[in-house]
Amino acid sequence: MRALLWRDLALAVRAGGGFGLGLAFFLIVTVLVPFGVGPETARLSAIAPGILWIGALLACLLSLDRIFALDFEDGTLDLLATAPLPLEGIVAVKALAHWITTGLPLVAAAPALGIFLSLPGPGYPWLFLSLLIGTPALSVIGTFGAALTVGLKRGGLLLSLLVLPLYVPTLIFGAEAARRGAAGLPVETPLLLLAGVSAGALALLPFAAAAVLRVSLR
Amino acid sequence: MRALLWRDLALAVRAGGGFGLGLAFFLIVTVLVPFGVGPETARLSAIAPGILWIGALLACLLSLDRIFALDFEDGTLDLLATAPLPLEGIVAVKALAHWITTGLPLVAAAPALGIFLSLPGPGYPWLFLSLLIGTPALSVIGTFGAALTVGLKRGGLLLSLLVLPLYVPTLIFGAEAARRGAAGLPVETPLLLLAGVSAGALALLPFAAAAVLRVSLR
Amino acid sequence: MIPDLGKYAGTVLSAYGVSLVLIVALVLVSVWRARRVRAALDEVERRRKSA
Amino acid sequence: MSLWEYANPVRFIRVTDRVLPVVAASALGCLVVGLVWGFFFTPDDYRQGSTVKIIYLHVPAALMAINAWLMMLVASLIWVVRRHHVSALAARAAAPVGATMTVIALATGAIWGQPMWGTWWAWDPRLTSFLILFLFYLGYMALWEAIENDDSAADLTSILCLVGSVFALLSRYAVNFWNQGLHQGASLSLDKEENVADVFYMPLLVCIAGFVLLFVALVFLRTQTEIRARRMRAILARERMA
Amino acid sequence: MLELIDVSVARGSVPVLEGVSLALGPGEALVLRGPNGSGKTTLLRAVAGLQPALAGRIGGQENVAYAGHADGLKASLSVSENLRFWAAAFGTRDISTALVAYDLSALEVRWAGNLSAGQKRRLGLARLLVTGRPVWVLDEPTVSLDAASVALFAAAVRAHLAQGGAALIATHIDLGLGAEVGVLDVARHRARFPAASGDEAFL
Amino acid sequence: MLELIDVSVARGSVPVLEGVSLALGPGEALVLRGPNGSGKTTLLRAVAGLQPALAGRIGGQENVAYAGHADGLKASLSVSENLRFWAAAFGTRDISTALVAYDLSALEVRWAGNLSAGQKRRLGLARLLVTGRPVWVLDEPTVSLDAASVALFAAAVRAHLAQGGAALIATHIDLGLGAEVGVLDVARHRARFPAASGDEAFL
Ligand code: HEM
Ligand SMILES: Nc1ncnc2c1ncn2[C@@H]1O[C@H](COP(=O)(O)OP(=O)(O)OP(=O)(O)O)[C@@H](O)[C@H]1O
Ligand SMILES: Nc1ncnc2c1ncn2[C@@H]1O[C@H](COP(=O)(O)OP(=O)(O)OP(=O)(O)O)[C@@H](O)[C@H]1O
Ligand SMILES: [Mg+2]
Ligand SMILES: [Mg+2]
Repeated sequence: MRALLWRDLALAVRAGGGFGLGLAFFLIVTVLVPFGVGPETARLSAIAPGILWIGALLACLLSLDRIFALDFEDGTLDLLATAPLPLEGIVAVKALAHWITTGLPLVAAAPALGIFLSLPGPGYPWLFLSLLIGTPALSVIGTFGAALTVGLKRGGLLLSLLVLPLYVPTLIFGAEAARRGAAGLPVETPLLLLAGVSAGALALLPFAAAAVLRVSLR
Repeated sequence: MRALLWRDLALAVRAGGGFGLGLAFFLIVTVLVPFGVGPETARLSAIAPGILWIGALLACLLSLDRIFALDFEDGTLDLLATAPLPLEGIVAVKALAHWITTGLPLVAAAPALGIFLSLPGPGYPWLFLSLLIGTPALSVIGTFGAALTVGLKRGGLLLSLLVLPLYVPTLIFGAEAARRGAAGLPVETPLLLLAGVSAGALALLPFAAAAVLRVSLR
Repeated sequence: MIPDLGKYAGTVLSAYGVSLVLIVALVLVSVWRARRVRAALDEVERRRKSA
Repeated sequence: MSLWEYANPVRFIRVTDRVLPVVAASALGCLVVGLVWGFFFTPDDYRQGSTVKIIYLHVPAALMAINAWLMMLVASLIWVVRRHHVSALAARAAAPVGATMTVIALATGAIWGQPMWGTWWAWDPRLTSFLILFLFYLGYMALWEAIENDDSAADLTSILCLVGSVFALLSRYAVNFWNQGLHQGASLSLDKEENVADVFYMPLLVCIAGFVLLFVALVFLRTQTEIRARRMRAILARERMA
Repeated sequence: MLELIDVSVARGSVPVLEGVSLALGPGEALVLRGPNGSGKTTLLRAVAGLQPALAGRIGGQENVAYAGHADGLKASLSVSENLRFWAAAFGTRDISTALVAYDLSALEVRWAGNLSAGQKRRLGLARLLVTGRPVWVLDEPTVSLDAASVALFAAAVRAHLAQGGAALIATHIDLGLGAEVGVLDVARHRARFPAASGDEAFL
Repeated sequence: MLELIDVSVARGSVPVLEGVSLALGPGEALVLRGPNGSGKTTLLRAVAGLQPALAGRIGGQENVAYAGHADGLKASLSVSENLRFWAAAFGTRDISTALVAYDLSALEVRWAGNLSAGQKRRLGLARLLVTGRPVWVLDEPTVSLDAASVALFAAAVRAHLAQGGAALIATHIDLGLGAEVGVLDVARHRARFPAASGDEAFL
């Protein structure tokens, strides 16, 4: 199990492993938004928390298909499934590795990117906190989706399609918390709800994902 | 050449071919935005043209890695390169197939999605027109990027990083045209500039992409 | 000795600080990597000559 | 002897080894003189106060950020046309230096903007085009890192550099068209209208010279490193085959 | 150690083999033969537990180490990192025996992605030695191997059998394992198209 | 039809073979042999024009039809659609000869992705017949093939040679092409590691 985590992290930082590219995507989405909607500061700062949440979510989403697809293609997943490791554990480790290589950098970078979108001052801590609580949920939900699409050729976009509706509650509560924080309103309720969603997803989805994976591998 | 185009289109509509998924992604991004930035109509309609352009751009971007990666993995690209077809032609056909399967549906769907974001009435024709002129440029630029990353393991996100700065002029002119159209301002200048970028990209990039592909295949 | 920077002291000093740190870091990284690669190559060449 | 002879890696290392200490020393000299002069011995601007001292870092860094890309463009062209390995490696060596310069220009600009414009960041065209330039640097470096075969990497990154330059220029115009911005006004008011020129100008020139020399020294050093690293990779690979 | 009783297997919901029974004890090996498309791969995947059998019972699945058409190697990990990972996944440690058995010591630090077809295959086979599992289930193990490597493979199988292991191998070519190895021709177990009885769900 | 004069090839910028010369005229075939990792694949890719040679001259590249380790099949196209596409790409039309030669007629409407390993390979080889190119350059063509399919392949090669074609084949096993076929052992052309002189640019 430790070996698997360690291997996944090692693979991520090797050439072509894709570490930091989720981050780059986040950066670029943030940069593109002003080109799209125009440079006016007031308009940008109104949409900043929402755009940052959506950007983080998309960056997360795009790296999901790496979770299983690579291991599936080269036969590793078949062999792992026959190894004496519980599939639930494999799934959990994969989700954790995904969070460490993708979610965590996004959380760390979001406040810096807030500057580009003129995020109002009080918004920074809440944006950070809501992402910190929300991204683990994005990773497990995404792992579940990746397990669903693992056998399919280039499931990439199908995966997005399946996962995005599942991301909606997390996004709503997370962005709401960040938005209220930026506007100086109380944020307890959305934050608590967000934490609830995260905790529930973390507790249950690894089992669902393992079950799905067992079927996908047939 | 015709056979190649026909085959690419057939593959796209077959199971797992990914036709319509770009569209679905576009739909979902558009739907997510109100969750992220909040439901106020005035705010949404101000950012609608920009968000629609960015959504179309991202949907395009995500389908880029299919252009060559599948053919590379199963050896088809090697064999195509030894076939009596000019590589420039292959690249151009691939870009055309990408545009037909991804760009065209996006153009058609954008006005419908404008409704979700309360795009102001006069904006619809200009949004449509700007996307119609701009998406071919997105496809050729993307084909160039895909050729750059073809040999690399999961070049997907590296591809985004390389392509997005190249997309900036197209996005700026396109979104500006749509924005001005929505606000009832004159749109000739940005539309002409957009057409210029498109024409230039279409005329020159297939050659650059073919040169790149020749190197990548070594 | 430090001139009176007035109310912008923080601004000016942090600009100088950031820039100098970046420049020094770039120089150090370049020199360090140059040394390491040079040593490694010398080692390889020596091994090759003696073999 | 033609200029191309220096494109032989061995000769390049031999010559630059001799030149490098001189360049590095004069870079250090110019930087120290220019920065000390600017920081300690120039007056404050009557409107910008002491923040005007940032100009001694901001402008040279901004210039070098652009010039480094131009140098990479030329080196890439040389590689594409004449296939001299040193020029490809020099382009590779220059990219991180240029990227750092871009970061310095962005950071000092952002810090300067806080008191002057009341914001860290504004979507001013010049700022924006620098941000895009930074993205180009990132993509260029990432592509070098991602490709294993050195010659293929050189080919692909050169083509990216050529195409990227065209698009960078295009973005510059696009961005100008998109937003008129704050930056020009601020810079003009200092240089042209107030015409405090000489006081600020001389130390600024010295600083620019320092940055240019620093860039040259770093590129020489880093190119040597790339040459050696490549030679080592070649030897090790062949040893493993043997 | 491995027992199949009257097993039927299907591929893409089409039955391909039926009534396959076999048993492997310690030190025994069995070679599966059959023309292309006869269902060897399908049977082996079922034995390894990667797909369910349509009917029948498969005993001893937990003893199985499987090696299929794909090698399960990571291109950007070195040869020894690949092996060490699999050793850890199967709860063993020692990889040096495996490296020596397949003559990989010289390639130890190379990235798996930079090996030739046959070298990759050798690494894939070496993986079996670090699993510590007694029953090897191999699908065309000698594809791309040269004669010397086939001999290494045969020696590894013989050593494995001598230590009380077992092996089930699908192959088209002669492995040089000697005459004592049993052969099962799967073509004889080809699934028949069932006579219409009206009772099966969709057939 | 194909001529190599003093060719050197490199893989990942490491020279692997040097001084390879050969010539193939109409009706001639040559088998490349050599242990795993000796550089057969690398040489064949250079011959097919997929990578540049380090040194030397390769003549007749435009005559070459290449078949490598990968088959270039689309899983979601049927057998005949796959063949028809390649026929169109090479400017020919008739695919029925190819289907018959490799006994694929029964599989014609099946998706290529649902074939077994050997059936896929047969389809990959059938592609050569629709290229209309006179020089076949094949890298381990018989991998995964059963004995009957190897015989089909040998018959196809013989027929191709009889029509004035030529073939260059890397393989580890006996193809049953008969004694008239030349053999080139690439191990003899292994690139040497140059003695240290210090003046080479990068080696
Ligand atoms: C992140 C922010 C900024 C960036 C990327 C940036 C970039 C640049 C660039 C590219 C130049 C060009 C040099 C040339 O063309 O000669 C420049 C010059 C200059 N900048 Fe900035 N700048 C930024 C912010 C600022 C701020 C906030 C100020 C002051 C209020 C400022 C003041 C100047 C001045 C005075 C010049 C000098 C020369 C001139 O072009 O007239 N910059 N900057
Ligand atoms: N997804 C699928 N749907 C329907 N039939 C399939 C599918 N995949 C494979 N088949 C068929 O199932 C049969 C058994 O295939 P299998 O791969 O087990 O054969 P095999 O004995 O391993 O052959 P080979 O020696 O060529 O590897 C083949 O006839 C094949 O065409
Ligand atoms: N990217 C690479 N970088 C360095 N060396 C490589 C790379 N790829 C392959 N090699 C090495 O090049 C040599 C030649 O490989 P090649 O694939 O041509 O061998 P081959 O004769 O086809 O072997 P096989 O019979 O196993 O297929 C091998 O020793 C291999 O390890
Ligand atoms: Mg099989
Ligand atoms: Mg080979």
